[in-house]
Amino acid sequence: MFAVQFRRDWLSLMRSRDEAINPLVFLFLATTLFAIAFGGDARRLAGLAPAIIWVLVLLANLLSLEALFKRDFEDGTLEQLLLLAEPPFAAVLGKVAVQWCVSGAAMTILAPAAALLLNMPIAALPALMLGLLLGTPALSLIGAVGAALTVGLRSGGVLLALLLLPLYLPVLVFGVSAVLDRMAGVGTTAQFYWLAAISVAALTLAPFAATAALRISVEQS
Amino acid sequence: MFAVQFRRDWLSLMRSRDEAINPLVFLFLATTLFAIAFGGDARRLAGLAPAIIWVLVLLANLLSLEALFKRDFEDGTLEQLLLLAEPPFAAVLGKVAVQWCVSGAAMTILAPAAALLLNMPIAALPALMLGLLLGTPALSLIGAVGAALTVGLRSGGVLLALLLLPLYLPVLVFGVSAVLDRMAGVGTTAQFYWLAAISVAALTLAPFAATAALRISVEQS
Amino acid sequence: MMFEDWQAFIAMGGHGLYVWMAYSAAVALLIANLTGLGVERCRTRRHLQAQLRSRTEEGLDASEAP
Amino acid sequence: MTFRQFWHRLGSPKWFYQMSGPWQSAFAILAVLLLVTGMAWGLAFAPPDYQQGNSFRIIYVHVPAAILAQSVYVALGAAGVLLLVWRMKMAQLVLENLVGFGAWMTALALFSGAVWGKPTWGTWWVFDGRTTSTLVLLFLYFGLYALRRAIPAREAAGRACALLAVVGVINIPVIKYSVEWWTTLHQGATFKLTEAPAMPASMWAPLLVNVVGAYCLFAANLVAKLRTAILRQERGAAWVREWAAGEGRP
Amino acid sequence: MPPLLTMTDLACTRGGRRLLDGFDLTLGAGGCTEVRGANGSGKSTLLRIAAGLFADYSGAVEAAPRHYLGHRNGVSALLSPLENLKLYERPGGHSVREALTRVGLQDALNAPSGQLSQGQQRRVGLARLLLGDKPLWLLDEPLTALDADGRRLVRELVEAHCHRGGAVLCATHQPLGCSASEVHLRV
Amino acid sequence: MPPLLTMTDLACTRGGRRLLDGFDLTLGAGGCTEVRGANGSGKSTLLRIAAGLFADYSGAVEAAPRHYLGHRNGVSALLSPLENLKLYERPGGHSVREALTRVGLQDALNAPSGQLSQGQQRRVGLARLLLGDKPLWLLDEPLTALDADGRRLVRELVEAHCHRGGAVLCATHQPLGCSASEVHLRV
Ligand code: HEM
Ligand SMILES: Nc1ncnc2c1ncn2[C@@H]1O[C@H](COP(=O)(O)OP(=O)(O)OP(=O)(O)O)[C@@H](O)[C@H]1O
Ligand SMILES: Nc1ncnc2c1ncn2[C@@H]1O[C@H](COP(=O)(O)OP(=O)(O)OP(=O)(O)O)[C@@H](O)[C@H]1O
Ligand SMILES: [Mg+2]
Ligand SMILES: [Mg+2]
Repeated sequence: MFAVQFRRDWLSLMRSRDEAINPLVFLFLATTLFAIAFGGDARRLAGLAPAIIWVLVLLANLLSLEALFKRDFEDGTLEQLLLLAEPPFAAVLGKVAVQWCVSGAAMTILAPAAALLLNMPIAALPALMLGLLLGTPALSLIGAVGAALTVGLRSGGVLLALLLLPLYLPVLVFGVSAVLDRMAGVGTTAQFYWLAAISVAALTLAPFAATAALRISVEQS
Repeated sequence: MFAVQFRRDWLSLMRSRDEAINPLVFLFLATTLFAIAFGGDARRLAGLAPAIIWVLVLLANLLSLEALFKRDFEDGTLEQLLLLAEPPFAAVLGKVAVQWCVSGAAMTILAPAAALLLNMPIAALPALMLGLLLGTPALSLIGAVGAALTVGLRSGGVLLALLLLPLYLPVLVFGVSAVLDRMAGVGTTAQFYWLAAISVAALTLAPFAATAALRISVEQS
Repeated sequence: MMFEDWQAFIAMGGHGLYVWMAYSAAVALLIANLTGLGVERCRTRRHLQAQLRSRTEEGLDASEAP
Repeated sequence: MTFRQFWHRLGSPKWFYQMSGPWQSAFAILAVLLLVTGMAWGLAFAPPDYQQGNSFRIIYVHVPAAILAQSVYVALGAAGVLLLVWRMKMAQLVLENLVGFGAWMTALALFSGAVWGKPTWGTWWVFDGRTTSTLVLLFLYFGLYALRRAIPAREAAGRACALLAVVGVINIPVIKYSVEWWTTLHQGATFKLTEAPAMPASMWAPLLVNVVGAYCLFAANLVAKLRTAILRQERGAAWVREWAAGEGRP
Repeated sequence: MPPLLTMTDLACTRGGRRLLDGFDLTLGAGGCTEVRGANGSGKSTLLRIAAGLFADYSGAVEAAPRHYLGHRNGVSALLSPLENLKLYERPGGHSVREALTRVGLQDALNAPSGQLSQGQQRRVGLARLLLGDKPLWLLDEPLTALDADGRRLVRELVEAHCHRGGAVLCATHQPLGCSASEVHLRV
Repeated sequence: MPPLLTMTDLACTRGGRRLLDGFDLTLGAGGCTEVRGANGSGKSTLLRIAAGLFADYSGAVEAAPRHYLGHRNGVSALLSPLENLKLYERPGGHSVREALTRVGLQDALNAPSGQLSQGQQRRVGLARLLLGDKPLWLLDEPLTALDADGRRLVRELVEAHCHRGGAVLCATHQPLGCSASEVHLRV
């Protein structure tokens, strides 16, 4: 079920390739905006770059999560999924996996380029990438719960942000501090362990929570 | 027609009050995230605060623009509007005005609070507010054209961003430099004239362009 | 009593502004909270009684009877 | 009465309503007595701190508020579990009615902390572990409130909030740990909260009184809000109509 | 009197299929034409062309001011039926309240339209036809989701409109039940 | 043999109106029941309750594994009919291609579903019923947007399903045309 759903969502993302690169475009546009808006201060940026990149990754993730279940909800596919998928949570996990591929994974690969725009030292890039690799699954998974809760609601977008940002905080903090520590030459293993632990915990719990949340959303409409 | 459409959109925003405060919530959440992520560096922020606030205002605007025509497009109200409103561009202007009230105007009033979170000096707040007041109408109006062009497209969100950010750039640059100049004690009148000029130009052209764009979008579906 | 006179009590050794701000917020919240509870209770009671009256006037609405 | 019966009854609004009448006033009176005593004691009779002087007295407001802020959220999480797993009707009422109280307490903790920060730290606000996690707690409350407001159907809103509350409770320790650890790593100990293990009894006794008082306030709120909510929810039931006709008459 | 709708030598290709080819249609005052045809034969496309909501065709179309009721009702879920139709009210014509009463929604004036049943939402769409007084009505399966009473209502509305000198072009799979000419589309 | 759908003492209030009250229904193998009633009388609500997609009711519902075809087709606009239904294919049952051929979509297997006409999209929804072999079918106005040929198709599908020992609960304003008992909802 996971694989079938994964293939399905992957296909429909590929049908509208623009949507697939949304989070990336957002990341780069916003980074560019910041670089332009900071103007001459660019040199002072280096120390702030990890924070900016991570916050933007969070926001990009949020934006792409909003669409995660929306279309399926609106055209009635979601109710069919809850009725017919065996088991539904595997299908939900499939959807989240696709979302992670185009947000988390893609941003992990391309964040270094954005970081360079903000003058981040090259030596710190591996820490940034590893942090993103370990942390973004948690973002997608926890985010899926929020997206599932808000999918039927008109106020979707920013209610989602309100719900999720507090939950994203630990990932943000560990992610940023890993990069900063690397820049300062301090050991960074602990942060990576934490990020991995959060992601694993999210992986075991979030699919069920998201499915339950989807059921709540569907039952209202 | 303007007034009727304004009242209508206003009502439907008030029905889902949460959506109305979306841009504000976004602004504050993102500001808080930045403040947290910068952590101890907060003191160094002051010089960067104008840029951060303006970039976030831009992004908040983008996000709320995406929804501007979407619902009406999907439930068929938009085609009725194009067929029956007399003249359609007045109705479109009504919609944009409501969007501006909850994004531009609201953020103008509350941006100072966000700025304080980032340690911006109080003396610079009037420049920030005046800049937002003069600049945000242009953002909403130009944005409406982009939103109208992309409303029927699946890739909506970030295609919109891609289209609009280059157009938003002058507003961003003048807005930020006005605040920075004020902080540096330099005169800032020129920037404000420019912002006002852009907004006035947008006001005279954008409603027609947006209506034409909507017609294109509707004729495709 | 740790203070010589009222003046000193109000001044709090120079920290009066902060101490009194914190305490007044706390007291205001306490009062607002407790009166809020009472008001809510009265309103509910009035509401229920109004409902009861309109019911007995119209005769019991069969569809809403438990 | 076996535990099973008790459990079952606790889930029954009617039983709770009929039992809880005396509890409500008891808790409210106790709360007022304790809090007034504790505050007066803290304000006027406790000794000033040898370092912070009289600004230290804010502790008697700040710590109880901060403790309640967290306790209420944990209670919401527990109610969430009860609602999701056992579909307990009362848990939904708890979820619906306690969010505001918790949010206000969090706000008070933030406010009193900020007010305390100005004389001690020299600034209203600084992003350190506890301040940040308290701020985030406030956001969690906002989230619960907004989610409930956004969902029109009451039953669904209850379950959605329950889910969110549970997820939030799981996250709170992680949030706390992450920020605490992060700022102590990067910010040094300049702004560490003063810890006074050797605090004399004359200092901590009023604090204890206030903390117990705060919990009484919590209980009074819980009971009172549940009672009105029960009346509203069960307004069609015979016993409520009897109540409105008899005892409830002014 | 000039016809209210003239379509001359219309041709249209969608998704690689030739839907219309040399299609001609004239609809004068008082005329009611039902467009019939199998699923996917191009009825909705024809109506959108007539409404001016679809541009990718060749040929000439001239249409009087018109109402279009498509597959979608054009009803905002958040607004009540009253608020929804306010925009289309014109001085001198029916009031929104009258129109909604006519379609049997007098008891659901103020609930958010999203909470109405499918048939009730369709009726809100129908009520719009009574506002603004357009001579040409373009109806795309107006009977969808309507009960027997609703179907009668549509027939009466259409008859009254034709009687007043209006014209109706209606795509439908079930006959409306009023005297109407038929056009068949074949792919 | 136990019934496929049992609803006991069902009651439901929506938007302040009592829709169902002490409603009972039993549907055994081979049974087909049409739910009739005016617009807004609660037919769709009843079907969603039976499907387990609406929770705010009191009473007991027991339902066998089921297919639900609602007002919305559950068809993703971007995916072709083939891709759309892949998720519901089960080993041993019909293949997606067979199902789509059965509903007359053999020529539109690979176009994005969003480019199909309303009736064609409805047929995609109908094709899903043939996959996964669920004994209970819950159909909410299955005839919507279907042409005469499509209506016949639905009748045949329903008859065949009942014949195989399945059961069908169908909300509709037009009779399906097969032998069915009727339940009337009144507000
Ligand atoms: C806005 C700023 C502040 C916030 C949000 C805040 C929040 C908190 C929290 C959440 C607790 C934990 C309560 C518990 O669970 O035991 C706490 C305890 C405490 N806070 Fe604050 N605080 C702030 C500012 C301050 C300041 C400025 C001081 C004094 C310099 C201070 C002194 C204390 C003390 C002494 C405790 C008790 C310590 C303990 O028992 O562990 N706080 N605060
Ligand atoms: N989301 C909702 N919120 C509140 N009330 C609703 C909602 N959906 C439907 N209702 C109400 O429930 C009643 C029954 O709706 P339902 O859709 O079940 O009717 P129906 O019998 O299917 O009607 P139709 O024949 O028009 O499809 C209607 O009066 C409607 O106002
Ligand atoms: N957006 C679109 N893009 C490409 N092709 C389309 C689009 N919409 C419809 N078509 C094609 O145009 C043809 C006619 O569609 P149309 O909706 O006009 O049919 P219809 O006669 O209204 O059918 P129905 O009775 O099912 O409503 C169909 O074959 C369909 O595949
Ligand atoms: Mg059609
Ligand atoms: Mg229905």
